[in-house]
Amino acid sequence: MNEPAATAATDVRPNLDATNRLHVGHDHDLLLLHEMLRIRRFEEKCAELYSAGKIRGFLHLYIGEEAVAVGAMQALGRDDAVVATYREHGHALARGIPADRLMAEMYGKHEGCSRGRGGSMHVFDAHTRFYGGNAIVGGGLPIAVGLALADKMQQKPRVTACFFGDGAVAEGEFHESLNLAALWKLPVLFLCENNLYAMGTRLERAQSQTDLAAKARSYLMPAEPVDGMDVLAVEAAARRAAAAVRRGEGPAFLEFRTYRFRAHSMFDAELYRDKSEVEVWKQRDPIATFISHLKEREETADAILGALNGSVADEIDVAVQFAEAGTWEPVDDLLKDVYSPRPGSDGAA
Amino acid sequence: MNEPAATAATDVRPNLDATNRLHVGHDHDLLLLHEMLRIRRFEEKCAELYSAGKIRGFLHLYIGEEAVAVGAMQALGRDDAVVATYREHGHALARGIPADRLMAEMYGKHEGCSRGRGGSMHVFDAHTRFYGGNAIVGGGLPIAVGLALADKMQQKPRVTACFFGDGAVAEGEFHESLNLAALWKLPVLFLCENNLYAMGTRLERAQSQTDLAAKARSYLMPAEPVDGMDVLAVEAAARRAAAAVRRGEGPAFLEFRTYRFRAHSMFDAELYRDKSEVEVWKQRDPIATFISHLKEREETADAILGALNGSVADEIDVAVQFAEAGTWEPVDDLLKDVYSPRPGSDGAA
Amino acid sequence: MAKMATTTYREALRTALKEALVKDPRVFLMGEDVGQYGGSYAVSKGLLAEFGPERIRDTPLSESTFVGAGIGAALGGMRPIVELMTVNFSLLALDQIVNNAATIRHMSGGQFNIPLVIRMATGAGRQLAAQHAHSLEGWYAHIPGIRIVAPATLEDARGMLWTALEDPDPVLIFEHQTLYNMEGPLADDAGPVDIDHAAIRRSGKDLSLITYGGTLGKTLQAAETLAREGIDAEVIDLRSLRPLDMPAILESVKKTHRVVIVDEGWKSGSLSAEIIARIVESAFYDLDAPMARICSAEVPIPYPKHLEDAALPQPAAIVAAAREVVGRRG
Amino acid sequence: MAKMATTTYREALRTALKEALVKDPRVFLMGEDVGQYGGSYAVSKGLLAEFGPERIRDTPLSESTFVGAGIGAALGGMRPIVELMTVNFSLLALDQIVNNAATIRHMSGGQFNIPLVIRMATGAGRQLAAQHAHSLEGWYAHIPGIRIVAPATLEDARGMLWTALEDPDPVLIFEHQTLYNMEGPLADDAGPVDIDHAAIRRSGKDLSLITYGGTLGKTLQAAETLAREGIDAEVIDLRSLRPLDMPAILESVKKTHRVVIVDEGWKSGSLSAEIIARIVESAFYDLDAPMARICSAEVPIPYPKHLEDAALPQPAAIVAAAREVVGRRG
Ligand SMILES: Cc1ncc(C[n+]2csc(CCOP(=O)(O)OP(=O)(O)O)c2C)c(N)n1
Ligand SMILES: Cc1ncc(C[n+]2csc(CCOP(=O)(O)OP(=O)(O)O)c2C)c(N)n1
Ligand SMILES: [Mg+2]
Ligand SMILES: [Mg+2]
Repeated sequence: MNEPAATAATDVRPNLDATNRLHVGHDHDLLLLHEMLRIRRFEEKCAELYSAGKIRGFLHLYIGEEAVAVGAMQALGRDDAVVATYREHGHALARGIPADRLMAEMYGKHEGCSRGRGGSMHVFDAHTRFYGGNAIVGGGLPIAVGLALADKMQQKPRVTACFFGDGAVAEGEFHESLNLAALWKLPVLFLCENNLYAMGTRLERAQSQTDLAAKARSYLMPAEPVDGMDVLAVEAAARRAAAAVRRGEGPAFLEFRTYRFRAHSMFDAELYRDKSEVEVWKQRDPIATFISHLKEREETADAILGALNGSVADEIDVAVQFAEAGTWEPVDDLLKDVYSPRPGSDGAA
Repeated sequence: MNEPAATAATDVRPNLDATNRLHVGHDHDLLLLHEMLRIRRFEEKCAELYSAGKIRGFLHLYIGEEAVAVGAMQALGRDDAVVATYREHGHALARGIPADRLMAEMYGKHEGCSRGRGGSMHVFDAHTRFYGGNAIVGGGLPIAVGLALADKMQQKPRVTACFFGDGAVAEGEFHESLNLAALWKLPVLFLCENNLYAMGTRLERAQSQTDLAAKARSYLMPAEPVDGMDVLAVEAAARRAAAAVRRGEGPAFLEFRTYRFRAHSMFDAELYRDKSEVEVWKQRDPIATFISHLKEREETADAILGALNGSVADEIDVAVQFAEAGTWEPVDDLLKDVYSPRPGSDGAA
Repeated sequence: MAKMATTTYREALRTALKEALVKDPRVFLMGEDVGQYGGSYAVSKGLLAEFGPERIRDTPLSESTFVGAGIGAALGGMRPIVELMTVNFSLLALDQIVNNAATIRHMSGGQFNIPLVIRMATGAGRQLAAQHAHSLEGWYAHIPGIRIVAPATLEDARGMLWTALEDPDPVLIFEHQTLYNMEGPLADDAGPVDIDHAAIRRSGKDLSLITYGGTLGKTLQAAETLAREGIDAEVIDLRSLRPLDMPAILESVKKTHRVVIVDEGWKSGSLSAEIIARIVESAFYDLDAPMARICSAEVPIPYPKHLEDAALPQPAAIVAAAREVVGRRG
Repeated sequence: MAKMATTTYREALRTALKEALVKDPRVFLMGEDVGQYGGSYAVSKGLLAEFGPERIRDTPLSESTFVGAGIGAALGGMRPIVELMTVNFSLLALDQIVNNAATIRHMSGGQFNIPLVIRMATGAGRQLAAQHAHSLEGWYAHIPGIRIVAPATLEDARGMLWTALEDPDPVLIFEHQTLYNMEGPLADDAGPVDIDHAAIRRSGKDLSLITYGGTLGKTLQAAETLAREGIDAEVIDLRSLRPLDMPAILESVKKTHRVVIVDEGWKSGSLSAEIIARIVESAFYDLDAPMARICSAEVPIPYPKHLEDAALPQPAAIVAAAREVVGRRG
């Protein structure tokens, strides 16, 4: 089982140079690459397993956007909290939920991180303070605000990172949540993954104002657009913003400009965009570009990559084996966990 | 019965000078004053009737804010539409709903403009395209957007004026509605009555950004703050904005800075503001200041005022008589108007 | 006799949409991804190309506002069809539906009516887990001022929309998400159908199985099993959930004297309870046995198939309940 | 014996809030105008001065978000009491309640629970018209994962809050808006009460009148009238609407064999239907007559007093229904 990546935030001491770009060590670079590869391969496997009928329901892949979750997660410490969407496998892995527990959840096995009840869209994990996996667009924002409120009231110097898409910006809860967090100066990091589309609806067809950072600033909240295909840029921006939030300056907003390479879900015919647009964005694949930089700088890159790929492949294999070997929760327990167990009851409805 | 004030919009040809202030004739000035007085006296009478138990339920008085409804309504033509809130007696009168029908509605009499079913918070009138009277804060905004959408799709050169308070700005529907109207360039005039309080919650305690016009601009919608205690300023701004909307430039937003002199409703102990604050604002009473300007300019002001007051008093008396003489809808009709009548049915549930 | 052609529930819905768009220039379709994406269930695929972006309107993710805008557009003279993608997201628009769509006619003393149609997918059965598996149409049926219908057949998928559009008041159409792929024959000249009456989908004399929407198929399956055991079940498809067609229900009860209700809503407070209550109120002495109901278990729908199956009404449970109701004498 | 003092429902609620705020530093109150305004029903008057703005939090008009923030704060270790002013506005927060508060425990496989209390006023009777008169507590009772309680007495107004706060799961408390001024004696040492059981408010043998919340008083009034006619009614106050205390209900039915349910919800799909269905399922053969129910008429509540009165359950209608149920033999 791998350790939560979250520990990286305390283990690595990053330095920002004058351009605010991170200068971190070789090890940290490799950690970022490793994390992105884990997500990529995990999801490629999920797509296969979906075709094989092992994973069911809705499956939303994050492929192409890995730099966002991996970079942003570096800014969080062990005690911080994460709220994500239905497109959250990347966040779950980058946050440190073990791949095997996550894969078991994809299968709906009892050994899954949500005990199988949630599936792909509802990843939860108390150990890493991962509060879902929310399949209602915008639904996680108020919860993030509340987690941050609890931290502030309890004077815990923690941050709640709230991931959501460009589509969520149109929801009323976006407005209400940004206002409340800004008004009460709550430690929320609003992390908008602008992949240009909400299902088939391109940002210009959803928003009168497409500069999302400008929208966030209308709540008097500091906000910045960030290249979401560059993991170092993401990390640098996230660290800066998280530090300000941690200092008690109130919430911050980052707009990560990114792109999803795959369909919205497994049912999407992609009628709304040209293949050529996808190809252009693939030129900026966060993993491929990161690797070519590495190769330029580093003679032993190929060997390193080979090792990384091997380790990731092993991890995914083991995760699939774990999921396959997992058990189905007994049907007799159907009504479990609707309510908390009470004296003389087991939590059944 | 008085004619809809809305006709004023076509009868009077206003001129804007370099400072964008209106220069309109004497008659028009008197019309504005008359309208404000009608509202003031109507509501003073309502407060009395509430104490007497003739009017029941919630009663929200507009006293102090009359310049907003009266000024803004001058920008509307007969075919335009109005959507308002539970604090809408002023809008109803300024829009041309006869005082007698409105008073009968306050009583809940069958002769009321909503046939008695709605009461103070739910004034409706098909004749003047007055679509409520909505008692859910923010609830009217989407309806206004839809009315404007219908006009645009039918290529009718009409405007929908949507009144709402500063409190509504916090609701998700504000955000969604401004975005949709701006995105689709719909002919909506968003008219925010910023009276500084939502019940007992002062704007600064509800909004991180208290400059409401700036908030509206974040949707790339033209927006302007306006002195809501100056009926001429209100009219000028409303005419400018309505003209742009009518030209097809999309929605516009006006923030009217105003103040309510009375309690939020008849149950409000006003614990949240100092009497002295109210007194300061009362110095800017839109009626009193208008009258003193008139007196400065006009020798026969006292005579004119006497006549106006007399006519208003008569109108209110007649309205009360009309309401008193009104009838109670038979209890047998309880289930009427839940559904539209169908062949062989009378609209009962 | 009209010729029959094989079609799907999805295509039948699409044909109905096309027909409405062609027939009445005031009709337009508005909702999330109804246009360029082709509809999240591909119902509106191709309509954007045919009718253009004015009449096939993709909306931002703003459920409350585009439903409210539908109300406003209806008040303004249009005949909007608002698609809410699924009932799960309709919760964000509930205030507009309950406080405005259902009340404005009444609050205005009958001056304004709202000819609005809202379509949405409902139900579970595709392993979409707790937030994407609600069956709340029975819940909506609590609200006076709106009408609720649930097409369970190809004919109704084809025919209910136009009738709903002609209704002067708001009509909510619930399409069970497991039905979109349902295939079968439909008459070439199929067209509008009434939305007032329940339909007997199988006539029988031993007991009445009352259901609607997504559980009609399972109930008919159960009836076949029962038939093999010599129990002759009548299957009633409610079609309209508000108002309920009580005459049709009571007629069946007076014939069979035994009732099982099948309803995918969570049992407590489901539509099935209302039907039981109405039968008690109107036909108590016609009953030869206690009524039973097969509903969803009282649990947010779990993701894994075996648990989802266990949570939902299934033919075996219907059969078991029917046997018990028939076996037991009053 | 404890001394009794005269108090009101409103004061009893306030005392409960104070007690909770004193006892547990994790408790705080959040909602629209709970602070400087003193609460729209004056329940929280004075609490801001006593506990400060950190613990008595006025929110902007953002129902969905402050309810969701309550969920988040509960997940984060606090014990929030969210006041929703009235059930009418709760429709704006319904997605958070149904899709998050009610599901997160389940979707997370029991890892997270949500100790959240949501209070709101409910009901009609003050001529507030259609948008301010909903009685939707029975509707909420349809949702698994949340608990619903309705204090109808001073003891319960005083005692339910603490028990709800100690509950590990979300509890919604519905306070009928006509009760706030209700005055009566309350023991000085009154404190937390259970929220699991129904209470017999009047014991009787001829029929069971089952009710809760705002209609308890009217039902007791009706029982007195019936008593003068020689009909001895038992009055059951449900107290908890989800879960229902079925053992208590069935025990009464087994004693009286006759049932009338009184419920301010619109009749179709009301909680009363569920109670009828459960009795049919469990005690059909104990019934000597069809059950009846007195609910609100199926109309958005009209403003004028005579029509509002006619739309709501009234003692005379309860008496008439009881007479009929008792008069008619099975
Ligand atoms: C409230 C709500 N409306 C609609 C949906 C259906 N839906 C699921 S994902 C999605 C698009 C969301 O887009 P975005 O927020 O940009 O996130 P992305 O999928 O691009 O990561 C939609 C419309 C939903 N889940 N919730
Ligand atoms: C959605 C909703 N929440 C709460 C209320 C209760 N309420 C009625 S008026 C009001 C204040 C609204 O303030 P504002 O929008 O500024 O309008 P004003 O009363 O000042 O004219 C509140 C909170 C409501 N009617 N609707
Ligand atoms: Mg997106
Ligand atoms: Mg205000």
